[in-house]
Amino acid sequence: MPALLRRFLGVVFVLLGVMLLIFIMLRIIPGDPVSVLLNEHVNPATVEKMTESLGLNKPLPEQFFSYLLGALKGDLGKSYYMRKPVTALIMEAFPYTLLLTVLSAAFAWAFGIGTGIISAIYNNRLPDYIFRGLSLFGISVPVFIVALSLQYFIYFKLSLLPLTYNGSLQSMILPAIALGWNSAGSVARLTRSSLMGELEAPYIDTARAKGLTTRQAIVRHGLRNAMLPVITMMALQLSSMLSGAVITESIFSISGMGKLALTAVQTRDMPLLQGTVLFMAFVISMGNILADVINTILDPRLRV
Amino acid sequence: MQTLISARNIKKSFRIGRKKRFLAVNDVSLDIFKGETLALVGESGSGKSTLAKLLMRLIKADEGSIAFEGQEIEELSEKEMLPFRREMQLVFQDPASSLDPRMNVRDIIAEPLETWKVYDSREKTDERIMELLDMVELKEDSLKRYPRQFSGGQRQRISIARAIAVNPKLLVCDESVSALDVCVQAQILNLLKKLKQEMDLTCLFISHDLSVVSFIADRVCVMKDGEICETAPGEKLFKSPEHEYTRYLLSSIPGQ
Amino acid sequence: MSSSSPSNKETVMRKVPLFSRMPILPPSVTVPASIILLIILLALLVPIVSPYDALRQNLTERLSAPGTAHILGTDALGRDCFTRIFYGTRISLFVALIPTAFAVLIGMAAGIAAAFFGKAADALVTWLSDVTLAFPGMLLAMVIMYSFGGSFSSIVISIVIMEWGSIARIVRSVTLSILENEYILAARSIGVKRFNIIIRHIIPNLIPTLIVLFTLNIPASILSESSLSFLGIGIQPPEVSLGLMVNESRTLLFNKPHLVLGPAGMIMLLVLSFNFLGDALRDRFDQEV
Amino acid sequence: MSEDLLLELRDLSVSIVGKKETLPIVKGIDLHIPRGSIVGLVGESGCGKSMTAKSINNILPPFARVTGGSIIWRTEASGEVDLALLKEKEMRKKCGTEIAMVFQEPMTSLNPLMQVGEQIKEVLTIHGVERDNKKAKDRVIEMLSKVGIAEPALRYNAWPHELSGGMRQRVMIAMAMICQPKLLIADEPTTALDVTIEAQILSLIKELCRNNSMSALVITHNMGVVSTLCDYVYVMYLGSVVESAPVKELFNNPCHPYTRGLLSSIPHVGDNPEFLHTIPGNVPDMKKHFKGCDFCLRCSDDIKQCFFEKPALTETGAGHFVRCHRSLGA
Repeated sequence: MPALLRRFLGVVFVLLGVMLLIFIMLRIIPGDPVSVLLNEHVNPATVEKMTESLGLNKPLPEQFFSYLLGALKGDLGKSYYMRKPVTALIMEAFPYTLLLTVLSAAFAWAFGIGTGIISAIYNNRLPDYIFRGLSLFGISVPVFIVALSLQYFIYFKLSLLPLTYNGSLQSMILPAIALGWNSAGSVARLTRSSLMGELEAPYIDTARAKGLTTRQAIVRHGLRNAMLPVITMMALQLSSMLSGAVITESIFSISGMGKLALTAVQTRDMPLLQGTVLFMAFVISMGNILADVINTILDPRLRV
Repeated sequence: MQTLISARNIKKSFRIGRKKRFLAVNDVSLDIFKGETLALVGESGSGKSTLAKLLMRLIKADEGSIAFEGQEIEELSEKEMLPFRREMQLVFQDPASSLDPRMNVRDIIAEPLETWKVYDSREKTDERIMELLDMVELKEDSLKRYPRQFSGGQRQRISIARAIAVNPKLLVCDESVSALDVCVQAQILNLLKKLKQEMDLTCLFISHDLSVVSFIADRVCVMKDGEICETAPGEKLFKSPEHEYTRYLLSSIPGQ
Repeated sequence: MSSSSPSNKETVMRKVPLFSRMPILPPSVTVPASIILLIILLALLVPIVSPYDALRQNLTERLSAPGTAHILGTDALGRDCFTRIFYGTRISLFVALIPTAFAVLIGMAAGIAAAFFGKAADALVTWLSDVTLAFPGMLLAMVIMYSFGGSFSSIVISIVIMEWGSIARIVRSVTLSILENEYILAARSIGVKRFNIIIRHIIPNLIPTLIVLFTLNIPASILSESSLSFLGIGIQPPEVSLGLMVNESRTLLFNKPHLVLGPAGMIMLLVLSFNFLGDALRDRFDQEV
Repeated sequence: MSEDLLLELRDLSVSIVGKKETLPIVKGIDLHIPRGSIVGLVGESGCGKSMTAKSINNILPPFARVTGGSIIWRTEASGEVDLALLKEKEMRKKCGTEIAMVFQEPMTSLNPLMQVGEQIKEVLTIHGVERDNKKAKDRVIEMLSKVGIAEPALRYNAWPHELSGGMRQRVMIAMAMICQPKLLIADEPTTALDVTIEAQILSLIKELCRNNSMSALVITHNMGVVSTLCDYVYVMYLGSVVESAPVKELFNNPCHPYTRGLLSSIPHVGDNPEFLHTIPGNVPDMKKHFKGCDFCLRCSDDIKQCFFEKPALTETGAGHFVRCHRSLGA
């Protein structure tokens, strides 16, 4: 599979680029990181000692390579604020985000593909207009508005589900729907347009001339071809989902990666922020490779 | 007979996949004489289209030399190649994609004239465009209209008008009538023949259709898998073909 | 541009017929377009016309219900909601339109360079866009907020960095399909210089895609800005933005829902109409080809 | 006479049904396909020949519909049936088993994500002709060899993009023939192929028709294909039949000015006239409605009557019909 090997190398380069970008951006801040941390009225001597101990006085390239080597060994440095290794903090928080993302992805993709197929089959009839309106509405509502309205109606008015996450799976349903709402909309829209495109493909005429009804032709032939672009899009959606996770976690108080990153910004904790962002970028890149693998399996034309 | 273009030992291969290289043109030598219509005929994948693009230096050959009116053009840089571009013009196969959909007919035909600043004033350029429209039998009112408002045959006429706008020495037709219906094809073939005589052009005609070639070509080169297997004047080739592949091609024409 | 003679430059510039014959537009385009224009008009006029100042606090009239005095009532600090919504819309639109324009311009340049100028440019642009796309948008914005603080410019920069990547990728693939057309080979065989091919053939054929991209990326920017402001790391008080208004009245969600409904409704209306407009324009242009 | 007719189109019309207006594409066609004979339907692009073919097994695009006339299908099994009235379910039962079709673009007519053999086997399983998987596979492999594909067992598992254009067209023919249909509709079967492959595919179709006493309707714009393959031919122009005759008769004695113009504007290897005869002007737009004969504007020997009165299809010889006022000696 040389094609996949090349793709993997490409991802390694991208991750290097990501690391470089964060590293530079976090170090060109106007003030000196340490003095900001220990706030202004501390005497310069302690600031000097602190910078020394954190190795921030070494030239930038040297800092970068020591950080790179550390990252490869899984050590993302120590959080200034929480005095604990960043990797440990991430390992604590990641399972929650993973659960949230998996649940919201399941909801989004099942709902999205389902409505997409139905609105493609009943093209330009009632179900099509309803679902097209719904999916357009889906991609037009920000995650935090969906979350707040779910809380207002489901919790406050109907009190069916808990307000925030309390460890139980049941309390993860609302956050999952809130986070999955946007991607459900975009998956539905792409599934519909991709399937409509496939319906005009000549091999559908061949299937009907063979004796398949239009519906059979769609399911047995059109669907698989239409799913190829949808799978690629699902992988690309991983990054927007993790963005949404930051908001969903802060509204439903789920102590996941998003909340961790948010506290890192609020407490000006550079290594923690750097670690969480790098880890999330790594997860997204793995998602992209997974999509490529699935596409290569599904589409024989990609097998070199 | 003066030679317009002489090509010697042209080789060209394309890379497909990781290691495999596809030899499109394999050691071809060819002369095109002034004033004649030479046809390159062969099936898809025989390299006839690639050879034409090589002769026009739109793609560079791996090996071999090409001389235009005695001057070597194979090694020239893009800049040095420009004056020769003016002498060689191309008419394409697909009427739908050979005209820019965002430009009206006037701008399409004017592009070569304005690129080479043939006329210094817009009025003279418009005059020439009217003349060209007349030569390709198109009505004056088509100037302001866009390509999608024309039929396949009319679009080929616009393509031809653009190609002959700067009085080239060589007109290359790459399957220019293959996408057209029989009646329209006949009109365009007649037009090409008429223009060639009026403007004393040399024409390189690429096609897979032997009957079209037998009508329009003085000399015919039959190509197979990147090599020329037979070159002969039209009547001789169709009456008594020597190469076995040419005979096989002729016998396959339906309805002979 | 090389020092080409005036006549050539003049002909090149005039030769690009952008909207020379834009036919009458179907309702699916005019309806959302007029909603957007109406909102923009109100956003400009209401803060001037309205008797109340969007920022001045007036604690005596804290949390008064919607009524004749205050059409949509007042918020926790006694500020008139109706005025604030349109004042906030102005900021939100400003913060959405500017970065989208930059993102489309950068994306276009990068996309054309990647498709037109050979393997090296292609690899560089693809790498750069992959790097920016590997970040979840929100986290990238956080890194920028961390460095530059929550000012206008930092939001604009983070939205541009978030969006240019996908635009560049789309422009690259559309440009590649344009380059496959024979009229590009025709231009080359006529002897048109590379730069002129971009100006005369590639950009005019890219315009429909660019318009659709611009229209569809504005709602994405509005969503990003409002999410950032909602998290408190976007527009900082005392400034006003729709996302910030939702955040400020979030604690009163259950007893004063209308405080949240106002800004949230405006965000949705804006995003919905831009998405609707984008879809309609795309169908319109597909029809035309 | 009509007993031994397998298929009879009676005044068939197909039009594109838009929201506001309907555009007639096929304007009342009468066409007869006797058992075991190969009938040609020839005309330039846009004359409605493909729509006529696709209305028979109802694979018209969604915006087009049969708006008049009937498609009479006669078989021993189901007697006389009007296919135009059949519901989707009954129609599909007949497709693949009684009526089969081969398309123009072998590149895109096969599902790229499914192996070639599987796509052929699907015809057997869908119609329940062969339930057992193993036997079905053997029948497919046998059919692949019958259409001239080397190493059929190996090719069974090939993906469409691995095969050449000619090979793929053979697969399409195998798919069509697997259930021994009564009628094979071939829509421009060799237009996208090279001339040497075209010759092989044409002889394959002819041989299959003769061996299985199967009828065929061949849609083409190439008169050479008509003369090689067909017994009887219909010439179409702007949605209606202008002339129909046995192939020999049509080539030797074309009566309609359009047919004559069509035949004489085809270049032939060997004789090279100074200029080709051409029909002036080009095909008018479908939307244009002619009071008189559709061809009157481009006809060289037209008379006053041609502009005001639509000529009817009249018989001028054994099975030779012409739609032209001049042919009646007017």
